[in-house]
Amino acid sequence: MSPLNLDPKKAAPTQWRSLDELAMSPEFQAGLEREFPEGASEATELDRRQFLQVMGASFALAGLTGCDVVRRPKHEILPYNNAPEHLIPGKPQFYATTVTVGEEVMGVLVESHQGRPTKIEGNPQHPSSQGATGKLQQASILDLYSPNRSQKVLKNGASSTWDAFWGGMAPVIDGFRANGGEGLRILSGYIVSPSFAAIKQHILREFPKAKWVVYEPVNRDNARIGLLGAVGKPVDAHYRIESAKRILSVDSDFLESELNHVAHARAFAKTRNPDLGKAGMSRLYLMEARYSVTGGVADHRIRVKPSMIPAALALVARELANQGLTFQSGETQLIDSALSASNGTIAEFSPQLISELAADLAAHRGASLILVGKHQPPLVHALGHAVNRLLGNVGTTVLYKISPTFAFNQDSPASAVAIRDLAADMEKGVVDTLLMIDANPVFTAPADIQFTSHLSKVRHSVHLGGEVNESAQAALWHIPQSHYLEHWDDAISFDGTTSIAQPLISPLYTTFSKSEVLAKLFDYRYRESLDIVKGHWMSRSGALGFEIAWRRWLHDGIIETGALPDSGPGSSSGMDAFLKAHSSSDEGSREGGIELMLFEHPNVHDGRFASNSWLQELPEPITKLCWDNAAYIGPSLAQKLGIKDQIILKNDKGVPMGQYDKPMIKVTRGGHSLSLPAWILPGMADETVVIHLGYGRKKGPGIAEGAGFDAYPLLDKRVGQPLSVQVEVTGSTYTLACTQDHWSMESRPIVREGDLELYERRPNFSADEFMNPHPPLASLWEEHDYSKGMQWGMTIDLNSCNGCSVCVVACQAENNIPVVGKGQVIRGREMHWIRLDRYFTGDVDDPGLVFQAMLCQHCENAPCEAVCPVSATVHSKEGLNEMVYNRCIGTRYCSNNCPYKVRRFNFSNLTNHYSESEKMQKNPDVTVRFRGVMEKCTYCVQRIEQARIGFKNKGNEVIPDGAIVPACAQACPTDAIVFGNINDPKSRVAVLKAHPRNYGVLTELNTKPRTTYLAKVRNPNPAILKLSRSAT
Amino acid sequence: MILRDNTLPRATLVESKSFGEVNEIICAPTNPVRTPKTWHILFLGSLSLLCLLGVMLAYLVWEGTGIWGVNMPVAWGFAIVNFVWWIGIGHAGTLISAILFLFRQKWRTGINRFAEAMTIFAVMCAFIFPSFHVGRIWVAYWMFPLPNSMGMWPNFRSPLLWDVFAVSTYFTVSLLFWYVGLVPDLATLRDKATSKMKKVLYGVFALGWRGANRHWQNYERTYLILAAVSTPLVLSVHSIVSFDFAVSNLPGWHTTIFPPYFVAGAVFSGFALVSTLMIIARKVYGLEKVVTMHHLDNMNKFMLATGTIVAYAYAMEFFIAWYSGNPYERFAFINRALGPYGWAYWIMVSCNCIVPQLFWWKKIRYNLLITFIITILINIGMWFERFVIVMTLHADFLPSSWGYYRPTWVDWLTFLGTFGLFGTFFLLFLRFLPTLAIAEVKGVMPEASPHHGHHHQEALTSGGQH
Amino acid sequence: MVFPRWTNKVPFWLLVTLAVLACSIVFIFWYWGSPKHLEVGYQPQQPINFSHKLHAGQMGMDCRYCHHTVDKGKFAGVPATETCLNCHTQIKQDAPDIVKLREFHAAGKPVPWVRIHKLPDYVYFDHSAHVNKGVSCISCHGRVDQMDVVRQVEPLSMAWCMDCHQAPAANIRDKDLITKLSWTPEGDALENGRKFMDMYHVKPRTDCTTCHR
Amino acid sequence: MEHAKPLGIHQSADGSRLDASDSQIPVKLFGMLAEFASPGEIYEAAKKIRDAGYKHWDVHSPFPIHGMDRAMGIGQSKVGLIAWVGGLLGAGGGFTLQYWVSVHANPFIIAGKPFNSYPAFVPVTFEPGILLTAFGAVFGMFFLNRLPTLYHALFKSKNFHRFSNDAFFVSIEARDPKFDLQATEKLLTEIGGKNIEVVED
Repeated sequence: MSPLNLDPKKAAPTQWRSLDELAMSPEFQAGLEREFPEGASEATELDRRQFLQVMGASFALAGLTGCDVVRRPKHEILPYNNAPEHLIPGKPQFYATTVTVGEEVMGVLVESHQGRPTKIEGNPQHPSSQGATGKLQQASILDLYSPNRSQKVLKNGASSTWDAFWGGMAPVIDGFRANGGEGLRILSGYIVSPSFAAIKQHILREFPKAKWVVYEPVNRDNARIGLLGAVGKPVDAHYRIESAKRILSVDSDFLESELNHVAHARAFAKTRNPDLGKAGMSRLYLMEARYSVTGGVADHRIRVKPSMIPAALALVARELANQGLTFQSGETQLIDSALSASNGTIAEFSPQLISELAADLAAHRGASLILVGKHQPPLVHALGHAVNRLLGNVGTTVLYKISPTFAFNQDSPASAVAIRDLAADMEKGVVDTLLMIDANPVFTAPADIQFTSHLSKVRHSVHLGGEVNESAQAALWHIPQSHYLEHWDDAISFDGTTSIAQPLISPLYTTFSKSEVLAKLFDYRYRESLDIVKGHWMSRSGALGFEIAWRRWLHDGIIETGALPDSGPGSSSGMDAFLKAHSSSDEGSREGGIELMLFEHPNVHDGRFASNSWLQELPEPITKLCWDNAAYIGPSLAQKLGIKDQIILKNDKGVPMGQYDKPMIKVTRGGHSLSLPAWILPGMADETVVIHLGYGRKKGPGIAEGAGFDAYPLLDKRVGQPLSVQVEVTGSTYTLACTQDHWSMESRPIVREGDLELYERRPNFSADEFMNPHPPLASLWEEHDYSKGMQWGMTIDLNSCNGCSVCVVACQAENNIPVVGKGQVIRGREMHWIRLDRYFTGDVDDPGLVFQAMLCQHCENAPCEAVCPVSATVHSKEGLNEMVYNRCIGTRYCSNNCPYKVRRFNFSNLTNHYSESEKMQKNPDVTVRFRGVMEKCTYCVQRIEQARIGFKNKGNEVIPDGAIVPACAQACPTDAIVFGNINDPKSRVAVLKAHPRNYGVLTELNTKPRTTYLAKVRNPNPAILKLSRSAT
Repeated sequence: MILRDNTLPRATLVESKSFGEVNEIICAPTNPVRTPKTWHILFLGSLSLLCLLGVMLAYLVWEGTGIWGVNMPVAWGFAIVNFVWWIGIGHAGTLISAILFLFRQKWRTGINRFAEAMTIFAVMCAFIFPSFHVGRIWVAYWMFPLPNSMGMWPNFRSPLLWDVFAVSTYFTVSLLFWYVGLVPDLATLRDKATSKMKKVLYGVFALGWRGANRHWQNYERTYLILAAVSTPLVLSVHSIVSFDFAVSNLPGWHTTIFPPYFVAGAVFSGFALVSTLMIIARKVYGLEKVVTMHHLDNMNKFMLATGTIVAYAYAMEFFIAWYSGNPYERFAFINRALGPYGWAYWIMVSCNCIVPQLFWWKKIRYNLLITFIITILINIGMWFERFVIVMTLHADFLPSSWGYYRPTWVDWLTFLGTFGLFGTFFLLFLRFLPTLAIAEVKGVMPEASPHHGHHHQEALTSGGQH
Repeated sequence: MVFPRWTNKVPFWLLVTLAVLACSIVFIFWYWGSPKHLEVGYQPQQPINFSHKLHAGQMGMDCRYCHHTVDKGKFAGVPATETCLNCHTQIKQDAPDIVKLREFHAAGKPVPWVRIHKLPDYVYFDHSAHVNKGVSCISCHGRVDQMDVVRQVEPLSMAWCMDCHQAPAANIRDKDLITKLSWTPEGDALENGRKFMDMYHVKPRTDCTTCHR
Repeated sequence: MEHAKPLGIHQSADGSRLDASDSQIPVKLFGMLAEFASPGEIYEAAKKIRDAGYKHWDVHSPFPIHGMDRAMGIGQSKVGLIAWVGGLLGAGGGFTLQYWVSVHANPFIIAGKPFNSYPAFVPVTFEPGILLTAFGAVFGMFFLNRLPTLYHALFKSKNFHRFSNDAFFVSIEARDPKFDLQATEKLLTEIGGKNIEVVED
């Protein structure tokens, strides 16, 4: 699909010639100037036709709005002047590029329609993607077109120009040439780009006295320090999850928020296939205080108070020692200090549990794995690696390889330290110039160092970023940064895979990449981002045959650099020094009382995605909250605080719903306090409060502003470190938007779950043990014959699905699904075609968690069809439940009659106020729905039809299995969603539908759904089950 | 028949003794001099409510259904509740004029005209909701089978489409029925009229009626046929309305008991409103002589009967839900009574099942004030019955999809507005048309029998001949 | 006496007038309201007087010389200005229209052709799917090779599309002849059509999602 | 006995026509109108007129009088027949439309049901049936009664308007072969008719 770009200099630009014209054309500029940050639910007027005329022929049919059959007024067709090569109007093209979020580097393919990038897909050749993506990568394309983007240079908040900026900075830089960079500070995120690192080297060489500060509020510094202590080399741990039979995760949310989580999720899912049997299927133990999605899939989830987590691991280690593992002296010290570091009594752990756990691990030497969460203190990491080594996992399930990006960042200490040093220098007034490169320290820096107030002491503060955020407003200069799809770049992923990031569109506004800005400021030998990247790699691989290599890199999206060498187990010789540095109590928290844990938000991360409306409206996986964050507390703490929330207390009786007004609580830490709504989350550790960071942007751009509550002021230590707080109920309430009110399955056979023992005893337990008793499903008439031709169907494996929600975002991007805003979500009008249902099972204090993607089931006897008075929803001969928007008159009867309630209605006009730029993201192959029509999952019928036409044009009438992949299946990291022709017995989907775990939801209604599910099978430790049974 | 008329105590049908007096009594309201103040006040009120309705509907068409409280899963809110409520009220008229006619219930003549008018205006109110609740009203005409350049036709399997046909047929036939009944009385007004204007207007609509017996013959046959077809029609309409729910597959909706139970409920609420209005009109216009306590007593007995049927239906629903052993059904009904909308359920039960039982006591049946209050309670209860049924949507099969419905101010004002529509038309009817069927009332007076005063033998024979 | 004798005639004549009125209204909608009338015959003035009759007809250029993506993609493709200049840098440089054309090209401005065949935005028509199954240009666009100024000759209404999707034989021909607008089958057209239908596996679909997505 | 009309009319031999030579303005008669006090009286009167062999005559009353049809000796009404035809057309048309649409015009697969899902077609067969029956009955009645007839000779009479209140009339038309000013007037007087008047056309 992705054509070779011959001359790279031309290749990229010519693709979007018409957009060059567009970007420069006055009316378009005007259109963009007009945009100002505002809520997703508000409207900005636009004139579609004018826009179309600017956009050219290809968009005229792009399906931007609803029906106008009558011809007048006249439409124009604007052809190219010089036609770009490879371009067939109406056929999307795919280009490989790279997305970088913090430390996470992911190779992706970007779908482009006549020069408009519209959708991000995973790059199958890139190890950290393998064809899938994370939700942040999926949603990142919206930032390109966001009306909240920063579009012009600001000086003291007033509109200014680039020339003014260059002119203003030139003397400053000259000054630094004189003093060797005295007082020059450059603050950036973690550096993964070799070419950018080269610029950094250049600057530090030219200005030896300058300092470079690497600051990531959410970082892996603890893991690095711990590894340095345990291994003695600057290595990264590479986990071979696919070959681990027993996994103990110590507060490690490795399926959602840890580095490389997409690849981990895929690998882990492979080990969860119950057909592997007792010997083959993995077992996951997890100790955590919060409730993470990884906790949801765990076989044994052990609730531990934050400050007790180190102790928990230490106890396991000690138990292992008792069972015959011999720790070295340093490591025993680790255990002791871990135990001492945690205040709580270790009595609250059941010793039998610990011993059974340890026994299970010990029984799987070389095939077990200890994972420690990035927020745990270094000594826990060190301990984790020690245990891994003793269990013989190093070399089998854990590999240590020298970190390829270590060199880029080594001259800056750990973020937490670095930012404090910087603040100190600023306070001393020794910082003359501070360049904040694509970072937002004013918002994310710990409150106690008063970064903002010190910033005023800096003479020249410059902020480079994609949006006018807190730092931009506090700085002297703000200069707009181009989106990663607008400039050339490169990145090296932690496993050494290096990839080129090529632009798909020339900058919509006059913006520059961070490389370009620094190159120009500090007079680097290249200026254009293309030259910077190309130049860097030419200097590496030499000019000989470079062009051919370069073209291949662009095509594949990766530069195959040989896999990093395994640096072996290393030695714990540095352990003593490490212990001195880190076992001291400042790391552990002897704080006790009610403990607060601050984490990055799974959707908006540390706040950098807060203005992305897709991610704002995407329900948080566990609580299903959107547009806000909240203080999560367990039921026990709620009762202690006297909070009566019927949702949880009356859970299984009655249906208390529509109660979105949540009680506010005041969380106080030292001088700072924060009032925010309390959300009762079953399964939280007792006496624990969890708050997600990244919300409550004060002067945040656009929709970010006013959404949620800013917890950074409470942060006076590392992110994720337990902080003791006082909590009181304020008495006032706050309205939260939640997309799933009800928590319990009401003991209905919806998500069907069993353990491995049951499965092996009765492979099709899901069908016979759960089905509601019902009379035989006889039909009154001769049923329609679906045995011929291609018949589409889907299976969703509940064992693989971990609820990460990337499918929801992918679907939104592919199908032009509008965002409705908080108010409408509260009214129950969210538009997501995929509702990722989340149910808690069992005891409210320590429940299990299951997810189920609920989307149109394409029932063969679809109840929705019979009741539509105008035949707007009917069945295709290939078994699709078709929804014809332009026939729909909006009686909403179909939704009433849908037992799965998967239909969505355009109650208001959600699509006629897109900004000019937002329209450019829309997929031209899918109608943008208008007010008053119903919509729902179509199995991505546009992809089916394109594939069909493609194959038929080539003369073959059958579409091979796997040629059609719906957006959700494509994005899914765990491959849980499989789509295909159920009439072809060899197709994957047909095989899965024949699988004993396969079952349909509500089949007793004789709806005959085409979407079916594979029952969930956990692999709990029988010994531990026995314990809990005897306990009760 | 005639025999029975003679034996019935006079007070039960018409207290007046002369045709002339009946004329006077019934035509009086159309005389401007006799129009009471209250009429003017009420009319002004209704008119302003009617304007309110117009504004609300305009706002709706402009902004979309988003201004209502409807959501997912409760995609039908007030609109359908009000629709079923109004259409239900509309059933009394036809029932009285058709079914009671077939059963030769002569007391119906005291109220049928009144009730028929009510039917027509109620159906008008009802019609507004299904037509305006759609998302794109400008293409709502796709529900009618019209040839078009898309080659698309409606889906005749959809209960909503059945509604379209049922309700429009019902409206048309009721209108004809009402008008045919009016023709002789319009002639009466024509001949009483003094002003040229009235002579012309009444004259035109009276079609030149001259009471000829050769006309009366066809006329009576027509009336009989209309009654004969309206009877199944009136039963079919609310059955079909109930299909909107019964034909679906939702717990609490998908029940075979709905058609009879909806019809009973419709008659129940219809009679209640007829009594409510009749009690007022009777007082204001002094119609006591033609609308006797006997009429009201009969109405109350009807309410008692239908109310008891409805109560039985509620009980039976619950029983079947339990008996079916279907967990979704069971939950749906327990949730109705104890769930978040339990309050509505209990209002419904107390108004529809408990209150009407008071009518077992003759004293209460004959007490105007209490009757008046009870009839109003019944209509509140019947509105809530529909509310409870529609709200069953809020929790069906998958708990993940459960939601909660809150009406918005627009919902409320639109509902209020329909009372304006009803009131305006109804007051105009009171003011300009004979509120009672003059000819029919005369026809059931003992004096109307050609054998009045003769001895029974001949009465019997001629009675038999008829 | 309120009503004179003649009033007895009124009802009859009223009835007659109403009947006539009703019929004429129906007819008005039926005829003037249909795409057959609204769409067919649309013939806007183009910015440059390009004559298909001259190029495609008399000079016999193949349609695909300019509309070169017709068998590859959704859109037939409006030729880039440079395509015209391939020849017109030699031929007729100084004809006023060519001068105009060069000006557009020099200014880097696209030629604002006026769209004639316009389907609603929610209809996804794919040229390649039809052309590759032997549906000729003529079936939808008529004898463009005889038009000086192109005009719409078919209603392009849904019913019209469905007619062909239900019975395509009449519009299927040898793939090599799809751009031969003057070609007419010798012998039975339907027979000929069926032959190629079998050859090309022409099974037109009538599911909604064939066109609406 | 007082007369509504000038004596001139009496001099003419045949009430229906006056020879052109006559100096008087030519007048055409509609017939004769007589009033009766009660349903009982007019019932008896009707029998007698029937027996006297009159064909073109009628009884006018504020409400239908039981047994009057028999008393007047008029046959069955034809309204029923027309209604019946209407009903058949309605129901037949309704079902045919649905069948044609669902099987031929739009053969869509809907909820897995057969194209001809006749159970679902019952309501829309029933309703048009009812509708056209009602139309047949009402408009058939209008047709049979020749309504609307806004102008009618009887409305010239100064008494007649009371038929819609409490008076009962018999009208005998001049076109009846047995009509004769004196004879008819005599008959009406005998059977107790009051305010007998001759009505011009």
